[in-house]
Amino acid sequence: MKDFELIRKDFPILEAKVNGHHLIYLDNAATSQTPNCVIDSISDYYKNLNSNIHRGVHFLSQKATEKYENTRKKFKDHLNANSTKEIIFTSGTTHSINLIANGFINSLKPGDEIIVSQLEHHSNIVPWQMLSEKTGAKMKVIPMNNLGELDIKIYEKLLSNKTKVVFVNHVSNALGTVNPIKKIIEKAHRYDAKVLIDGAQAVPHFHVDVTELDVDFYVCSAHKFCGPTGVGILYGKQRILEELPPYQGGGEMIDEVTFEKTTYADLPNKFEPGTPNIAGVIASGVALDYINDIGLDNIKKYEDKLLAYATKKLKEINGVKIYGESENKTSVISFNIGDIHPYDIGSVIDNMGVAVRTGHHCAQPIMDYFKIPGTIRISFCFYNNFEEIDILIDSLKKAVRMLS
Amino acid sequence: MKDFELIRKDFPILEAKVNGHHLIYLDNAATSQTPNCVIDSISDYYKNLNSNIHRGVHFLSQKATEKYENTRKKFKDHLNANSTKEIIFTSGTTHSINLIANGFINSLKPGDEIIVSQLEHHSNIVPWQMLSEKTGAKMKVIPMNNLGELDIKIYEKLLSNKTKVVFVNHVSNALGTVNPIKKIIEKAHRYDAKVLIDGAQAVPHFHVDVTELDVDFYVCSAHKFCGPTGVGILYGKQRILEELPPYQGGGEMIDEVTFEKTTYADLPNKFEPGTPNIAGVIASGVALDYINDIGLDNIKKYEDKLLAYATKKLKEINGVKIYGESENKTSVISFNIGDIHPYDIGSVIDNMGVAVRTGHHCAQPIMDYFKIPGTIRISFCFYNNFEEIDILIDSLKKAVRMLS
Amino acid sequence: MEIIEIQNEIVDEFNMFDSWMEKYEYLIDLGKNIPKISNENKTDDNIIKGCQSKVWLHATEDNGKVNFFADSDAIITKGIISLLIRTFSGQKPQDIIESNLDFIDKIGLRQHLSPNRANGLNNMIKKIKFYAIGFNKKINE
Amino acid sequence: MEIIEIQNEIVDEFNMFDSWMEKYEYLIDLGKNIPKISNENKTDDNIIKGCQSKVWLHATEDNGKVNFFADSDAIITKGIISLLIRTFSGQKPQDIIESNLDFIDKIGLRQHLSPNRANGLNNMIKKIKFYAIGFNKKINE
Ligand SMILES: Cc1ncc(COP(=O)(O)O)c(C=O)c1O
Ligand SMILES: Cc1ncc(COP(=O)(O)O)c(C=O)c1O
Repeated sequence: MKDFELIRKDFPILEAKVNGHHLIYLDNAATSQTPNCVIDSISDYYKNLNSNIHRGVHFLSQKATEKYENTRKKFKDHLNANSTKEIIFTSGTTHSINLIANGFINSLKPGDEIIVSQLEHHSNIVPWQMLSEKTGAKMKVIPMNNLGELDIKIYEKLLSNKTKVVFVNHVSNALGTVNPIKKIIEKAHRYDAKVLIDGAQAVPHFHVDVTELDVDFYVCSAHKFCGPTGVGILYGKQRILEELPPYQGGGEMIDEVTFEKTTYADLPNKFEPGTPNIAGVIASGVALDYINDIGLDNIKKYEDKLLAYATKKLKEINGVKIYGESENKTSVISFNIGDIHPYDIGSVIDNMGVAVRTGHHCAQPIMDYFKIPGTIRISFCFYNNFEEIDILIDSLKKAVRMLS
Repeated sequence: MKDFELIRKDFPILEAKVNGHHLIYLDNAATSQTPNCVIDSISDYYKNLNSNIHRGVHFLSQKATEKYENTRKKFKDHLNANSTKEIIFTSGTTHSINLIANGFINSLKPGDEIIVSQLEHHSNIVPWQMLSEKTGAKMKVIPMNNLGELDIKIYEKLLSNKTKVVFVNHVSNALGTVNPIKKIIEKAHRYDAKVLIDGAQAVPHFHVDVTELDVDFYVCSAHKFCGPTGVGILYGKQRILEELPPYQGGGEMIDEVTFEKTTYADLPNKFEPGTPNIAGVIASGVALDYINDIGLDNIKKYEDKLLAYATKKLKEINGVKIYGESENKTSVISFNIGDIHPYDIGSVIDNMGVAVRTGHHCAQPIMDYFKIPGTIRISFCFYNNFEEIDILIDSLKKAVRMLS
Repeated sequence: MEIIEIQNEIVDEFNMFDSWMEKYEYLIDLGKNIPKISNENKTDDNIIKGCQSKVWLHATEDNGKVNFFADSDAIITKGIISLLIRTFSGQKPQDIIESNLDFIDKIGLRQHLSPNRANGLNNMIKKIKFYAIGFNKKINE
Repeated sequence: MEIIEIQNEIVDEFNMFDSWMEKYEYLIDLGKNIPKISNENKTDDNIIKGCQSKVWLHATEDNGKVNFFADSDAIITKGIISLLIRTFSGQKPQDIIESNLDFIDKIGLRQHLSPNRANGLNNMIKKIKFYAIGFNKKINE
């Protein structure tokens, strides 16, 4: 077992002071912090091998291309994909989802249906809404229950031969619910529907195996697993990606260009036009190595303990109501205290150095369900510790005293 | 006048060795190198303020948002836009062009025409080709002459009331030609056509004023002006951007989301869904400050001297044929030597530490015009010097000896 | 009192506090005593956008002077808008239009507001000036 | 000679050179003497993709052995493919299919090839094996 206290030293930002207090960073579901090795890999890239990739014949271009393509291999291995052709680098989860949604623009028609869950992040709602408007396909919603769990019975009823695509997140960013995606995928496949899983909140916390899941598309963002901003990873089954139309046009994604006709390049280049975020992609691979060195099993065990401890401590505060109480949860607690506006509490504890998120967490449909304007959300990473939770609880108590 | 030799010390990569030789980097049109201040700003971001922006109530989020938005202001000032609402951050020029091309998807119809130049980079051809296929609008091409200059007479004849969009690069990446865009814009506006200028190769080399140009859209990439990879800057007139449909759906670009209906946020957020490349955007602002500190006028003067010197020296080599001999050129020389394949020369001088680009430079239509498979392209940045050009010439001579 | 005097008064009051905590506590107190908007005026039209919390603002004109009423579901937001109301209620539209609002910075609040909230604050000020412009027109007709 | 022997011979030859420059010069020499593809076989079908330079490769079968012919517009590329032809021309399809190609690494060329060229090289080898598979089928029918 790793010593999680030692790990903290890898993250320089954890030394920051806010208003004279030590920073306590509990907003990891929004973005995680970055260890020195990842930061250094970015500097190292610009100091030693910065160059445009693929097209160059020179030394730097060769080195940069090698590192970039080697990173693709790392993600292929990590997600257990079949081929590096199945790994596309994008600028983030949002971009990845839009890329896939656009892929269905020619194949969907009025009468077809696409199924979304009530637990989704806006990034996994709006692109499909736009697609639905353009194609006339209808959107159906898998509802959730009071515990923040999807109702699989209703999901089964929504499925039919009309269903063409299902998109669900692996873990809800607003409530922390881990959805039974294996079951969801299996049932969709009975109707030949494709499934996209938004794994933005899953990949940082436990191991994901796309082959075992038999998922069609799986997406995540590097900045949520200790990587840099501006990098998304998109897995897609080769056979399906080959059939999808390209999303953006540009250099590198084409084979030949004349003004009459353009032929597209093979995977993965077909979906990576233009100069990618080369430094960022390479640094994402370093972040992946970093969490794999700690071990996702160790991470999961430790974060589960943090979650249990924080949940217990929170419940001891008078008037706390936790949203999302599934048995299957990771690293996120959404809550309110009495009638106090979450925004007020967030502002007060921020001045005490405790960084949490308040609001709708880009998941308004969940807020609508609970009829609340928003929640306070705390979310953990493996560098958080029990002492920080104690300080959080203390700050919350002070805030409640001030605000009531 | 700046001491351009001192400037070299700001770029750590210029110390690199290739095969025992000093690196001579002459592939700046593909990507420019990064000064220490830009590299440090990225480290600094991750060490001190990494946080998701806009939505947070906490200290880090506030600091990061401030820096991000302040960078928008820098670009607004630099390009002389009217408002920060007119500056959109994307992941690169290619992304920006696709965003705008998509914006016309509902307004173009069969019978409409879009005009492109023969000098374009694939990134400024393929997105419009895709749009043309989807909408039925026709593509017309402004041809070029032997010197690599656009034929404005023919352009005038191509223009008509059918013309809806014109897209031309400010500077050709393959030949270095500076196009007379002010004239091109003015003439297009007489027919109420919108104009997109691809400034990827212009912004690094001289000053651009979007208000004076009266251009509708202007795009560029940070990695071409000493900034990081993965950042594009898109200028658009506010009135026009407001009318364009959003491109990608996601968080932050929406105002309210229900499953029935989504309303979009104001500019610039409407076009920036999802977590942006925050560190990269901030570092791009640092790169902008850096080149402004040197002064674009100084840069232009110095680079013009490099260009003149290199052109003269190259012509002294037997059999050299330069492609692109307009009076109006910046920092790029494309050439071949005798019948020797450019790829052979590129490979040989690479082993001598001289990094150039060979091939079609993502501009096949230009190669088709000259009926050549490709060229050797050298391209300068202000950190290059005369000594490097001498070494280049020397290496070329050696290569020719080996290869003939 | 003139707008500038009220502002100076507020700055003096806040200067008495050493810590942000005392400032916040004072703000919360002020929030509790805000001139409440009546329920029928809590319409969508009167909502100010750009806050995580909802803010309603209504204004009436009486004898050439403007009176403001507001509410919010968040108490700190209420405190902030109550400062604005204290400054502007009972003033002439023209004076409101011409006023300067640097007191927000002077009381050292800005650095303790999130950008979100700062944005909301800017929108509140916009809405207040917007009301003033409307009444000014009416008066001058 | 068997494939493995030819490969060892090539490795030995290249080991005589100390510098990449000599290796390149040798490669260029080899390129000049490549068994040329006839013009009628320079079809689009015979072009190998993935190179900045064009490469044509054609093969014939004669008495259970395969013969290769090629050309390229770049001389270094010609040199590389001439090494492959030297190794595989006159071999049995089955032997070609089963052969291993690590000699490319052993002669220290890989590090002096761009990824683009390395990619092209991989495609050449694929095409060679592809021909061998085809002929093998034919022979075994
Ligand atoms: C003229 C021109 N347009 C567009 C591009 C594409 O830019 P990016 O690869 O940064 O998207 C380039 C760069 O290669 C270019 O030179
Ligand atoms: C579940 C989920 N999906 C999608 C996103 C969007 O990711 P990004 O902002 O990196 O595009 C997020 C992050 O906020 C998320 O939590």
